[in-house]
Amino acid sequence: MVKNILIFIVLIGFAVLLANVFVGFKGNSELNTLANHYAVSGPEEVGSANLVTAVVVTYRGLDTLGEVTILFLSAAIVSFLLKIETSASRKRKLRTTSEILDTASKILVPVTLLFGIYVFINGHLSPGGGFQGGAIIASGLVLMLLSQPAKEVSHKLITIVESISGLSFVLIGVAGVIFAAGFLDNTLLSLGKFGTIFSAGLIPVIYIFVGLKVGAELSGIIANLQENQNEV
Amino acid sequence: MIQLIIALFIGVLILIMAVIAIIHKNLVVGIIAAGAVSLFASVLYLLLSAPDVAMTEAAIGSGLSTIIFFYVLNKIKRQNG
Amino acid sequence: MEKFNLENISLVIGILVILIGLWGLLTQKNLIKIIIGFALFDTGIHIVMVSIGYIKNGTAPILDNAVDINNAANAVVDPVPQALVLTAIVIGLGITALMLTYVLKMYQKRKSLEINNYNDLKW
Amino acid sequence: MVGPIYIIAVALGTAFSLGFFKKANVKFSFAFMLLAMTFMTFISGQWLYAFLTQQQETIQIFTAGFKPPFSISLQMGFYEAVFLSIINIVGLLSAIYMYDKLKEKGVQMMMVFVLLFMGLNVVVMTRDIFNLFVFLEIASIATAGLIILDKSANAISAGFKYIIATAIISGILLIGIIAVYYYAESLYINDIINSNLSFIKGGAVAVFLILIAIVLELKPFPANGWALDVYEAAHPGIGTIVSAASASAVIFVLTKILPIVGESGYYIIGIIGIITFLGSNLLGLKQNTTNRLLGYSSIGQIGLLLTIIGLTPYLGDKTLFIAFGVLISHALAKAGLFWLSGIINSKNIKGWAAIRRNPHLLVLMGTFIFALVGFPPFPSFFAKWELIMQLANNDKIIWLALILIGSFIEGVYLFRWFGYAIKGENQDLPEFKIQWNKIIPVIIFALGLYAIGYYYSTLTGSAASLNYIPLLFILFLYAIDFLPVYIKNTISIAGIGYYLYTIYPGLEEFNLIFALIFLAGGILTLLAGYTYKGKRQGFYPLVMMMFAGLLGLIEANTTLEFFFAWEIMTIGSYFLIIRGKKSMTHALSYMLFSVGGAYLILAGFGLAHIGQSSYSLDILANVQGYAPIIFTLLAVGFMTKTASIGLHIWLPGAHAEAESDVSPMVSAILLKAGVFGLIVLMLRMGAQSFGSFDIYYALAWIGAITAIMGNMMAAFQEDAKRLLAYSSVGFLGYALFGLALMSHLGWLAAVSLSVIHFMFKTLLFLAIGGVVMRVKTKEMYKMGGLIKKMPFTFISVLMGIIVISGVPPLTGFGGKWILYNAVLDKGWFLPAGAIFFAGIIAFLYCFRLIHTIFLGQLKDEHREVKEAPFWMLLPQYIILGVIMIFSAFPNSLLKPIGEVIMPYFSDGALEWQGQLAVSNFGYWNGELIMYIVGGIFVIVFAWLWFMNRNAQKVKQFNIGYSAERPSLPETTHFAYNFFAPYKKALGFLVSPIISDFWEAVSEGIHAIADKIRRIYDGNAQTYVLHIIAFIVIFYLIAFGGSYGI
Repeated sequence: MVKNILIFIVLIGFAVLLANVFVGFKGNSELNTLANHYAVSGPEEVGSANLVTAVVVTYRGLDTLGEVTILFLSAAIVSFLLKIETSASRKRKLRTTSEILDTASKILVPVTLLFGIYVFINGHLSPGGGFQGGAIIASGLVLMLLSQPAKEVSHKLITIVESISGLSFVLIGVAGVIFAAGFLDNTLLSLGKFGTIFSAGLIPVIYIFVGLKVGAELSGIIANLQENQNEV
Repeated sequence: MIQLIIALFIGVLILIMAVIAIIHKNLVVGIIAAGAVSLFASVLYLLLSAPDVAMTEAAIGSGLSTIIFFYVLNKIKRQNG
Repeated sequence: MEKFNLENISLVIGILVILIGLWGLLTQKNLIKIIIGFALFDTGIHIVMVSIGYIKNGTAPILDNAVDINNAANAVVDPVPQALVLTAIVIGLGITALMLTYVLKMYQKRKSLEINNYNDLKW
Repeated sequence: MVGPIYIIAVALGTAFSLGFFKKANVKFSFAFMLLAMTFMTFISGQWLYAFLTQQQETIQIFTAGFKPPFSISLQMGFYEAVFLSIINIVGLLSAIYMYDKLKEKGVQMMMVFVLLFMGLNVVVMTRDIFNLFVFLEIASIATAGLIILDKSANAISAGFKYIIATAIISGILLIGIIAVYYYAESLYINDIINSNLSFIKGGAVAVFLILIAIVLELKPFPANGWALDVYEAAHPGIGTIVSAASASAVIFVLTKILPIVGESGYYIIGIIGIITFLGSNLLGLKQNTTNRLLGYSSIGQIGLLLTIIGLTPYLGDKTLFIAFGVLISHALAKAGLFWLSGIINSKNIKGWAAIRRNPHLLVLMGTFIFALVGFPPFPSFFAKWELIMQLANNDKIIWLALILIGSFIEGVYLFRWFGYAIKGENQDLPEFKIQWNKIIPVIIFALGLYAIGYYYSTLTGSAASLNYIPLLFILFLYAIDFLPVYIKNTISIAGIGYYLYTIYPGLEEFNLIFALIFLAGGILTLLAGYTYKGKRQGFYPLVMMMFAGLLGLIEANTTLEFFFAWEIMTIGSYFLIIRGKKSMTHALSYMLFSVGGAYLILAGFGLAHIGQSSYSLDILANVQGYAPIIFTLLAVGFMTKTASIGLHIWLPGAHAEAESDVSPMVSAILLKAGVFGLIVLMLRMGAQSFGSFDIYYALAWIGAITAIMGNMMAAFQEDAKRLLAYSSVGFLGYALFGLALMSHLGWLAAVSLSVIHFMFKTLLFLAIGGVVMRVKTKEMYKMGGLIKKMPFTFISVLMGIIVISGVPPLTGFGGKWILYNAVLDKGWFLPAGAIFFAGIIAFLYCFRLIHTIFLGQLKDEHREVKEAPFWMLLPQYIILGVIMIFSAFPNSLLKPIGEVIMPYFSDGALEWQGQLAVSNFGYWNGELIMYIVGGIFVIVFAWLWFMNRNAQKVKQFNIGYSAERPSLPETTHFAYNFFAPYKKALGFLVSPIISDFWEAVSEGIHAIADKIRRIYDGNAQTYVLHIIAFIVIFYLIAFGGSYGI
């Protein structure tokens, strides 16, 4: 009880603190200098219609690389932690799935995967991009696992996709250092015609790798949790 | 103005869901409520002209995150039984 | 009424969600509930971040047919906080997944979700 | 040169490609990872080299080809290069150290390992605040992954606590970042600095959130329970990384962030730092779990660093020197200790006794412990010195005191631990084996500490003149430690002799007198070393270290040199003392009094340096204020070594339990260092008083009481060596008393008594040591009748006690005679009465030495006892010869001493007429007395011999008891509890008030520590609550009242 009161007091104090952090917040009526630069020069510097994508992939590309790394780390740790040490894997009872779900998933899974790919390829034009696309791909996997619980997910495939896309991401970054102005410079490819699929230089390429990598990592986490279901 | 009302409505929903997520005894309900917070938040993001964020929050925050919660919960329940 | 606008509403909602999340994290005894509390705390922060980047009557920062490319600076909302939130959401997912896995493993060792059963290390 | 961006590229590339050869070939994967770590180290090292040797300028790396603030930029400057080098070297060596673990756990953990260091590297380099957040997250998550390396239940729950805590902290950081973005309109740190957010409403709080989040990453007390659990549960290799690499990175981030906050930030950091430093070390006192203890110490050291950073405004351009010295010592030493803990594999610090199976490991451990506490020649020593000097210069006395108190507490538990390692009990010790990959990193870091320490001393202008030759000699002795005793003994004697020979011409005045006591005395006592057979492992480097320190005191011209030598001497004598039997607790109390005393001296020197540019010892003569305080601090500091009453409790045990030839060194020689210090001090500072209260009068009383108590305790001892030890306490009391008189005769008495004490105490300790060596007991009632078996020793002891008790004809009388004259001169009759009284008590214990040990019946078990070995007797008889000369010709000793004192105190000197000394109160003819006493002695002896023929022989235990069997037969020995009647009368004086006092202090502090540490209840929620409460409280401290809600 004493503890709950203490928690309450501390939270009140924290609320006061937060209130004071944003006490100077008056909303924005116009873009600040930084955002203004992105809005004005972004299209010609980077060539991406989606400014968020421009910021995420190019201007703050290092963050994105870090973010992908975080997912990679999570996936690695989860897989390490859930690794079944005893090699004797027991077969588990298979749940029978309804035919409707089965059939639906047969159609839905490829569609989901395609949609995911569409999302990250169009990341520079419309909302969405590598993360969203990757997440969608992983959802496709979930759907598949729901309908066919017995299905063994190929870890090898996941790992290879993960590694190749990750390596490519890094190599593109390094290529930027060597052949262009800096790490992850997207002008290595010509910017193309603004607003079309083949534009914004390397952004779509990078987003493809990000999408694949995020998809693979999330799939890896889920597959690990799924497989772990086997071990009762 | 209509935007404001929607925002307020969603905001109230978010808060209700958040409180449910915390206080409901049933973990499944809690997880779903937390997913709902994310889902409503993504609507709020749309109102705030942030479609990218909305999409991400919907796919990751309310989608995958909830799924992972359930996988873990499921696993824990199996071990129990 | 001047302060009664979209960004302020969502900012306040965000702060409240942060506090609710922290409250859950501090008071709930069930490990899964604690993680839910953290997820809410995280979501709250994201809401705050997006609110900060909102521009009155701005459109999404995508320069498609709806937005004139030459007038973009006066039409769109700030893309930077949105970009940051994207990153933050993915990081949050990574952390949540990790926490859940740890809890799963803890449960396997001790068959309990009560946080009070994990106080072996102390002092 | 290879650009810093390749650190990221290589690390990520490696981590991502490790996925390809999953499981296939773990060894190959490890090699691959190691290559990446090497490459990262190489890149940072080459930049560091470029900054050090060429005029390399700080460079900015723009990602994506845009300038900041539009894109993320990294910076590589000198400081970045330094920190990256430290971090990457720790990483590389950690990888090597953890080779078998990583190999066993597989590829995933190798990925995590590389990514952790990639994260830390970017954290150091980045100039973008959100990027900082992302890579801090990488580091946190990777750390959380490595914590569960063992998959033990404790490790996983510690990992969970760690994730929760760091996730909350980074959440708070994120709130701060987004708010700062709103107020500063940029994420580029340089822009944020320029927007002066501290002056914007809300901006200041936002900045505060960022600052406090970074500080929380450094685990400040008390919001750090999660980190302690990690230290305890994780593999020691992880402890190294968290404590050395991660902490360094975050400290660097803090310095990067601080300009944003502005001046007010320093204040908060300073407060947080000192609370952490004191709190964490205090709680460390109650720890017995190795890794948790190291955790407390790590956090304490970080607290000290925070304090230093917080004090930047006062430390000025010295901040960097100080902070880096502390940081590097902490990083290397803590890494080394964690690694050692992985080798020894003992959860409890008591199990560390196992480490002495390999003495070299003990040397390594000692290196790290001494580096942590701040002993020379390590960088932390110079850093601490500079820190205290600067704080004193800026009149920050309270900070100075708090820092010294915290350091002292840290010393307590570190040396307790070290004591267990050297002397702990032998039972149930864990087995361990040493693998090359584990020991090499430890050795590298130990060597690094010495190298950087040397480099550091060259950076300090005042330390440039430090004399490292004796230290090299010690190193040489360590290298030839495998040789037999007689070779090493000869080399040591030759070394001391040669050094004395080279410096002799330059010595004068007191330096000459004390150089002779220290060095000639050293040679004499070393002669006894030939008695020992075998190798006597580790003995000679330690002896030489003590003598090197003593020598350094003589040669010191500056306060720094003096303090350096003082500390070296302390290290050497500590090890000598702990070599004895059952010495663990005595050595610990010796060390604690020494460290405490050393800090008082340091504080005194610091205060004396106020307003001075020079570090010469002569600044003491010219202090700019605080004079009485400086005097008191220094005097008390020196008195810990002279074992004055109240500060003496370490001495009896330490001296009594030491080896036979070590007792004279630590008793007859080492104590004189304190006397020398007092002389140096008094000569320069002269009379001192607090208002009308004369400090010297107090010193005189302390001397007098010390003399009474010391002698009284000596009289009631059953243990012969303990008796001698207490007698030293008493004698040093005379010396202190004499010095306090501040007159010619007083000083003459004090200095000559010091010389005489050196002689007879060496004599007696060697003689009694010889007896103990033969009869294998120190209890006097177990001896008896040894006069027939050990006649030469008997003569030594007889002469020794004649000197000690100050009866004619030997030199002891001369000393006392002068002292009494001096007292009469000064007119301090009350303490003088006490001194006279003490002299009477001296007879009591002297009598026992002869009576109980040598007279009476020989015990059955001592029938075969032989005379003491030749090498023990030789130095005794050399000394005896000298004593005879000095006794017969007192002016050969007293006249030169008088001449030395003359320039300082000329009034009331003795006049010499041949061997006739004339004072205001009478005269003394040493030669004549010698003849008279000799004559009387012959007569009495003849008479005794004649009478003795009729004496009846009585068994020693035959005192008649009626039909009762005593449960303890030895209590029936006639010499047991010999002075019982006196004890009844005066026993209240020797009741252990003082040791009770110190024990109560110690227990009180431990009890407080035990209460406070209950806040770490092991619950993750409590830890989060601590974090949030910590933020709120410091928010209130920082902004209290300046904003409404």
